[in-house]
Amino acid sequence: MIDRLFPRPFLSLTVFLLWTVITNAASAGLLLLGALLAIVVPRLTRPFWPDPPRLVRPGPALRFLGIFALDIVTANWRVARQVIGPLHRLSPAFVEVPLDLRDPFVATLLASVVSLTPGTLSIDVDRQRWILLIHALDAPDPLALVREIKARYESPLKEIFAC
Amino acid sequence: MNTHAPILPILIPFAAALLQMVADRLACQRVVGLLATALLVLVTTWLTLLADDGLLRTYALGDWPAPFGIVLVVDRLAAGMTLLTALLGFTALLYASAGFDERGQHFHPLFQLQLVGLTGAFLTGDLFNLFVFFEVMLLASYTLLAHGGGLARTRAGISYVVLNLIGSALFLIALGLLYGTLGTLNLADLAHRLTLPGHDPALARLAFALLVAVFVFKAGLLPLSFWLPHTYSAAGAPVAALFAIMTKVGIVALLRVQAIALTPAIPDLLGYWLTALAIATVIFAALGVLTASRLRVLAAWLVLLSAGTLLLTPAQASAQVAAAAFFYLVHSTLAGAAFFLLAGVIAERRGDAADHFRSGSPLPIWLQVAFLILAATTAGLPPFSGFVGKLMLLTTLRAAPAGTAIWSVLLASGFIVMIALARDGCLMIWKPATLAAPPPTGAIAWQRATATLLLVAAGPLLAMAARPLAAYAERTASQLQAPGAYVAGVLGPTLATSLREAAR
Amino acid sequence: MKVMTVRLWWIRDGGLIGSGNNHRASGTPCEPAPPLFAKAPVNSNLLLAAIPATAFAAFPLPLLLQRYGRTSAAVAAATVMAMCLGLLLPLAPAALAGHREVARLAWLPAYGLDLSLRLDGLGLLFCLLILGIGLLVVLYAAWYLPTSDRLGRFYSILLLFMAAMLGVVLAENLILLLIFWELTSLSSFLLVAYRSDKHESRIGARMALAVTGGGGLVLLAGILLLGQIAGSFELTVILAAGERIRAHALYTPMLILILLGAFTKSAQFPFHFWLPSAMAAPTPVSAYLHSATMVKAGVFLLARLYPALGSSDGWFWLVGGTGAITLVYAAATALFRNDIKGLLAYSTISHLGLITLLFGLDTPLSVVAGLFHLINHAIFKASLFMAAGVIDHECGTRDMRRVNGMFRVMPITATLAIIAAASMAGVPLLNGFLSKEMFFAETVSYPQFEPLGWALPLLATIAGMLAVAYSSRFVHDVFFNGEPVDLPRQPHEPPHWMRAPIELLVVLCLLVGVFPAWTVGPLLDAAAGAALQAPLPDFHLALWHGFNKPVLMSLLALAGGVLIYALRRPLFAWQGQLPPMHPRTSFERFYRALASGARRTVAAVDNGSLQRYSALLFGFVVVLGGWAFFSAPGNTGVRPAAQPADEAAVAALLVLLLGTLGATALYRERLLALILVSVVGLTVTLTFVRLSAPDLALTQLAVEMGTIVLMLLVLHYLPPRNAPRSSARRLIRDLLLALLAGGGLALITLQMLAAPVDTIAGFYLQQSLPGGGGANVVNVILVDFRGFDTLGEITVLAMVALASQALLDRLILSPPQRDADGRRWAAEAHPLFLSILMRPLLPLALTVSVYIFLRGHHLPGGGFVAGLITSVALVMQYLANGIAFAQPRMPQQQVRLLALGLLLAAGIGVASWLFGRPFLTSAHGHVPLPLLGDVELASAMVFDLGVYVVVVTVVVTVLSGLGRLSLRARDGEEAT
Amino acid sequence: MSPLSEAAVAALIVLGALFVLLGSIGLARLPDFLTRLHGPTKATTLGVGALLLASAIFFSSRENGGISGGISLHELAILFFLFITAPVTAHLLAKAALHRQRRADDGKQRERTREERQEGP
Amino acid sequence: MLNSAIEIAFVLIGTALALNLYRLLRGPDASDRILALDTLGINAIALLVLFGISSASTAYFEAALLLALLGFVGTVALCKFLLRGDIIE
Amino acid sequence: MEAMLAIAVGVLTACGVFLILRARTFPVLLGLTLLSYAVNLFLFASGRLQVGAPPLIRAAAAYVDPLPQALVLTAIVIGFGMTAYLAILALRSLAESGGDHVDAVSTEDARQ
Ligand code: NA
Ligand code: NA
Repeated sequence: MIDRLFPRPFLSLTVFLLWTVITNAASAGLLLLGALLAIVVPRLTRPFWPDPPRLVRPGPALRFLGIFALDIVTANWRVARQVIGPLHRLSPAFVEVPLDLRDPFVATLLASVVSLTPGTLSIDVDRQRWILLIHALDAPDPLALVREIKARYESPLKEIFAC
Repeated sequence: MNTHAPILPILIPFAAALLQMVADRLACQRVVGLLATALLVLVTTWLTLLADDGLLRTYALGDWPAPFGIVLVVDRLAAGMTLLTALLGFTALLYASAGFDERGQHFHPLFQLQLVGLTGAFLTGDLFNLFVFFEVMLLASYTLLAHGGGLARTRAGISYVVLNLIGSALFLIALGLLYGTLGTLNLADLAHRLTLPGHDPALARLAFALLVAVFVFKAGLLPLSFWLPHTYSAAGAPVAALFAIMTKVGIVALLRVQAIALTPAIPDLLGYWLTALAIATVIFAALGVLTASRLRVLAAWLVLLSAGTLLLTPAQASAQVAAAAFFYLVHSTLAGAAFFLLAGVIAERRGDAADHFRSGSPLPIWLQVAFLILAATTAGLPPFSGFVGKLMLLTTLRAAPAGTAIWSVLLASGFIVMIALARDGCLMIWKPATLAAPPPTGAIAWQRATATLLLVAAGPLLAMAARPLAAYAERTASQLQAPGAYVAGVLGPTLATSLREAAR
Repeated sequence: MKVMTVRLWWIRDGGLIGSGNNHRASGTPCEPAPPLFAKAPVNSNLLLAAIPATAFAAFPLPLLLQRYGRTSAAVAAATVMAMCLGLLLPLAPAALAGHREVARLAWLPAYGLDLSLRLDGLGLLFCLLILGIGLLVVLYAAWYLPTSDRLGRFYSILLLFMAAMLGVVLAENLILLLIFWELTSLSSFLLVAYRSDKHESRIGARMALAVTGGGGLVLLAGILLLGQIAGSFELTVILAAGERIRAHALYTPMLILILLGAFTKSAQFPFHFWLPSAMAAPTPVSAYLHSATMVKAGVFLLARLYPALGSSDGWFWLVGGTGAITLVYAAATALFRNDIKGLLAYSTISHLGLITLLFGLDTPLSVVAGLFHLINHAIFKASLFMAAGVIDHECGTRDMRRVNGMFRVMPITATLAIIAAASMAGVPLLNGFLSKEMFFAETVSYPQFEPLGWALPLLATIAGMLAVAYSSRFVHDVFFNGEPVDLPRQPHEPPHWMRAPIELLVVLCLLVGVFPAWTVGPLLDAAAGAALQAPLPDFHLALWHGFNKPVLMSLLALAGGVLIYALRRPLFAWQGQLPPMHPRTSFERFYRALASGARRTVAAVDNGSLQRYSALLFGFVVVLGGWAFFSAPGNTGVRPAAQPADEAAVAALLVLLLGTLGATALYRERLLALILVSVVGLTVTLTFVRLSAPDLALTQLAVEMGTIVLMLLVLHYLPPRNAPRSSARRLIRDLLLALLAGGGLALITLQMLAAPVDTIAGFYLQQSLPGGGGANVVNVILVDFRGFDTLGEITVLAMVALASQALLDRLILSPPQRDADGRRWAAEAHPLFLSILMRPLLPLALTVSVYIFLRGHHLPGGGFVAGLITSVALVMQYLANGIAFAQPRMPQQQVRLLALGLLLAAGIGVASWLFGRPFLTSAHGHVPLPLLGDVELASAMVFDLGVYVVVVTVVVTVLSGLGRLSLRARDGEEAT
Repeated sequence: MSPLSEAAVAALIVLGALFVLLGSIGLARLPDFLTRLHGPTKATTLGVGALLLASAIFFSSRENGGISGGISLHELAILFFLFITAPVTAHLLAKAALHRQRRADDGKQRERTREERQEGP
Repeated sequence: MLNSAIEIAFVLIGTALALNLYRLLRGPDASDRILALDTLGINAIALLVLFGISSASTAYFEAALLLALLGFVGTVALCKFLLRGDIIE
Repeated sequence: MEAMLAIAVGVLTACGVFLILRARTFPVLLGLTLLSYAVNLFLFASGRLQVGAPPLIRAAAAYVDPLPQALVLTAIVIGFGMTAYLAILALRSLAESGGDHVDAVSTEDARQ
């Protein structure tokens, strides 16, 4: 029943949350309308998203979000210093991160996480060799960076989406 | 239904367009289009008869009173123009239904929407709404112009579009200035406020000057009219025929604004400059007529000629002149349209020679006669409408400033048109083919023949009915030249209350 | 509308109509002339009206009947003429008795144009000429024209001409006269060009039309002036107002205009040249138009208007002078023509000059003489033309250098022609002699200008000699003068019926010549009486007045003429040295010069370049605006405005200037310019937000995105190479225009912002909630107060979509294989990253647009913005995943969707009719629903939904349509 | 509103603005494109985040804040969208930059001349 | 306190905008300019939020939301243009 | 404030006019875009300038004149439509004439 009503529960949830957030006022009518949207919108847009991954484990997902937010804040300090600091100390570098996960969506997710966390930018995802190409603002030890990314972001994601 | 009569000329073609967009089989579209335009003719005739009681009929859209809401205003002028539009629309569509409409997509809905734009522009009493209808009209015309394809059309199209976009920008500036100075957009209210103190006269004057600039541009005044011959001669026959009324939109708007707003408040705005440029336009168009190498180009020049002739009239601000102008307007519109259709038929008949002024396969006698009548009509030779129109103009313009110049120009242009048509007609109809003429390419579709003959017949018919038409034109003019009545009729209660408040 | 009122009445007895200020002079409406005492039966005016009516109604008959053979066509034509004659005869006695019939039928009375006819002596005379000679010509033509010709067309045009001619001579209303006048020009054009395959026929016809038709235009001007002076266009009034007219300030210009009309028609010098060229017409036409009828219209007009315009110095000099010159010049020319018809044509011109001169002499008797000669000339000249036609018909040529000794071949015809020619030469016992005698007598007894008293007689005598000379040449050179020179055909006497008309006319020449008094006397009296509008001078027509000066002059003329012809060889030799004159070619040359001049002018003014057009438009606006602004009374000039600028404003301005000027300076770097322009767009958006226009900001922002995508789609195909730099002059011109326009608008903005204004805004703010049911006034205006504008606006949008489909249909463009720097394009068409992340974005964007849409009525938002958001999100799908992915997933049948959107908007408007309210009347209210509490519903929402649908469909259609071009190009490449 | 929340708001505002500035400094200052790319994509994002948080607190702590009083969270939506879109733009910009760094091959000259021929004078 | 904070913030963001413009005009490459434009957009969001706080009005919210939701469209399109020339294919 | 806006309008107009007078379609498109910015700002200004007074009916507040805003909104949308139209026309003329000159001189003409 629920499955038929919400073929994409995750998306439906997002829609509902977004709705309640932007309407910025919680009245019965609006919530009901939000629920309606949560049902209708995913159906309408289904053809545009033929192969959504299934979110298996919400728990780790939340934890992951926490880590992620924290990283953004902390890592920003570093970048801030680098930006205003003397530029010659920087050692920018391209780093190739070999991926274990094979789901394009999750890979993309990983890439965006990497992009959003300061100091690193995802340039490209090579889907032949499943390698994530990264540009780092200051990477004296590339291997360390690779290790960090795989440990800190990739494995949790694999766990969350079970792939 | 009486109460909703004013909106019908806009809604009928609109509904037709929607239907044609849904039922997009060409056959259906044709039927719908022809029925709709026929209905439009009936309705507008009825409206014209209604309007002849001299009452000002207003239609408050959304039930919001003027000047706050948009109102349609039906007087003799507006009603008559919608009728003219309908007649032209029907004949042009009849002609187009014989295959022209197959040469591209969406001809029919765009045609109907063009009619919407035209009737709306004639009926609305609100200047911003007029702008909107101009846009509707123009966008439809852009595409109808390009209908059928070809570099010539695209080339003409770009000039036409860019210039008109500039014109639209100008229109908006004028509207902004009007609102920023007089605080309203309804023509009647503008006229009313113009007579009251408390606004910046210079800005108001400038605003109306810009408005006039827009209108004369649309009407085809030299030196803003170079696009016109290129555009009209590039368009396909039925499209060009419909275009014959587009310059008239500018003229009518100009006459209206002049009569209702300018004459009472800013009488000197339309002065010698307009008359002088109009004379220049007539001369230029006459020269153009001499240069034409094919019938439809000549027809385009004739449209410009009639535009110039009509532009002689607004500066006179006289009811008699306006009456003459209205008769001439009707005549020249129908004659111009007829010329385009005739050119189309002749071209179709003569294969390679098309409508070029050179020998080709011989024309059937009825086409020769039609050409003769039409030529005489446009050259202003009696006993057709062209002569009557010219007679009325000459009679009423004698008293005008520069009357002598106007007379000379009108007579001279008539002479040039006559000798040019004589020569071109000889070349096209009588000159025997040097090498064996190609056999005429098939019979002419009955729709095209009918449409053409209908418009050609207008010349003699208008002349026969000259008296009632002239009388209607005079009543129209006198109604138009009574701004007080217009303002009172449109603003009606609103004005009364505001005056009462002012009194308190 | 009123029905045309038909009013017919009549006037008997010569009593002139009293002061009839009954037609408006310049544009003041007025009623047709008041009915005069109507005592007699109406039938006589019905008869009168019936004459031209029959003619005009029946002229197509021959054309319709020609299928039954050429005879039936001819019979039809003859019958019509006979009928007209039959209608005329009952009216003749009254006219002969000096009365006049007037019949009126209102046509355009307010402008002085009425179908009013009059029959008096003058009219009667001309009617008889027109119909009588017409009948003969009909008979003659049946034999003259080749049997291959079915005659229908010929006779119909001939009848049309006859009808017009009858109209001219029967018109009471001058404008009506002009109408028929121009109709004669038109129909003569058709008759002269009857052999339309021959070049000279066409040219001759065009010349005739140009001169006579053009003259008609001038005449129109003259008549309008005359009508204004006299206060009416009715002859009865005008002829009575001679004094007033001659006294008027505009008399002279009016006289000149009218005379120009008359002279062009009657081929007076220097407008004579069209007549010889018109000889390309078939001979029957020449016999009819160019001897008896059309060319006489001019002198008819002189006779007609004589009482009103005559007896003034201007009249004397202009009419008399022109007549005199024409008389002599044409006579001299005639002598040297080798073409028989050419000779006759010039002699006609000369005789018309004679008649004109007589009218110019401006004495009652001279007018009588003029009319008398007019009759005589018609008779003998018609017969001569017919004779010439016979010769042409028989010999196949009219060249007198080849046609010789015809007397032996066709003695009867020759005899007839010789008699007619003698009459033309003014030999006694023939009608030509009598009128020429009267002419001589007039010249002798002419009262005015004593000092040159001998000049006129001398001139007349010389003219007489020349007339004798060319007549003798005609006689001798054609009928004698040795053997014919290689004629195309073997000539012999023509069939009898072809000769019959000539015989009849020649008999008339003799009868009139011998018994003038009882042949033409009464008719002449009546005509002269009508022309003079005064008691006739006493004169009596007789063959012999005793030996007097005129007789002497005649004898001199005869002798001198024969002498001149005897001396022809040296004369011809001398003439051969003169530069040849070919009016035909010179006319065509004139036209060509005119046309090429026009072409050069037009090309110089209009070079077909949009840049010039735009520049002119801007220039015009600047000039007109500047004039209007600075010529305004009490122009307060620019006043500093209220509010101080905050840092944000200054910053925004700086950004905007940077973007604008940058884009303009670097417009060749198209991509950069585009980026800079979108910076400007961003700034404008921020400005709107800052200046309390959130709705505008949202719209502008969304539109920006659409615009960038659009521009990039276009930019992809445009050739990367830039245009050659504009010339310095062009740059300066454009900069000047730009500065004027920009500076001007800036000043206006400043002044406007400081100007006092009291707007209608209060109403909207007041009514928005109670009346429109919305707190967002802008939205309420859009969907309610001025919903009609919005309807038009989405119509425009819908048309853009239709247009994009129509214009992009089957359009093939080849996309460049490399970018502007010559790089190959990147390999990956749809970066994974983008396509993946766009998938969740779509539903979220939809949610947002629902939000924006629903709240629009109360807070910033609404159908437009919502629609733009949705469409941009959809376009992103195309961008991220390509058409192949997106297109099938999009809603299909865009055109129907457009219709649906428009239907929603307009339908809810029509729905208000059910409640008896006008189109687009809105309704709103609170509806209590379970769970939701009371929900507010407004019909405007439906309207706004229509807007939403249209906007989405349009943006997607247009942009995806542009995108699809590359696919088509690719397919095209694969196909080839 | 309470001084505590006011202080928080003030602090967040300054902080956010500061990060926004930092990002732009990076954009202006850093040597090559890819390093420049780092600045805006996150410093700015964080800065805007801080400002949005400030706004959220500000409107939540005002009586009749938001639309119907109570807490104001709709700022989160903005942040959410920024987080979705920032990586995409960064990614595409990086790709574009790398693509542009590839030298135009010899085909360039040919291309030009061909187009010129197409163009006409 | 709040007002002064807002004042400071305005100055900071203003400077940021100026720096963006510098990069926009300086280039050197088209990609730099696009990046600058993108940053300009994001900073504009910051500016709008700040306006909202300073004038205690929610009227700025929608604009900011739209800028966040659609602002990147321009950037994406421009990048795609640099990469492929053909942005919809 | 007013002066700022006036200058903005002026400069936008001037640059728009200048670009419209160029010979190729793309600058003309840009010019028309700039001109329409100017026109919209001007039309907007006809309701006078006011900060923080959006015409959203709330309890007691000052409102800026809403009508010009509605008009400008219409103008913006129509302007977008027209720009799109002209863009399409430009492509069409490119396809038919092979060039992007506003006078759409076909390559043959250009050679002559
Ligand atoms: Na001979
Ligand atoms: Na594409």
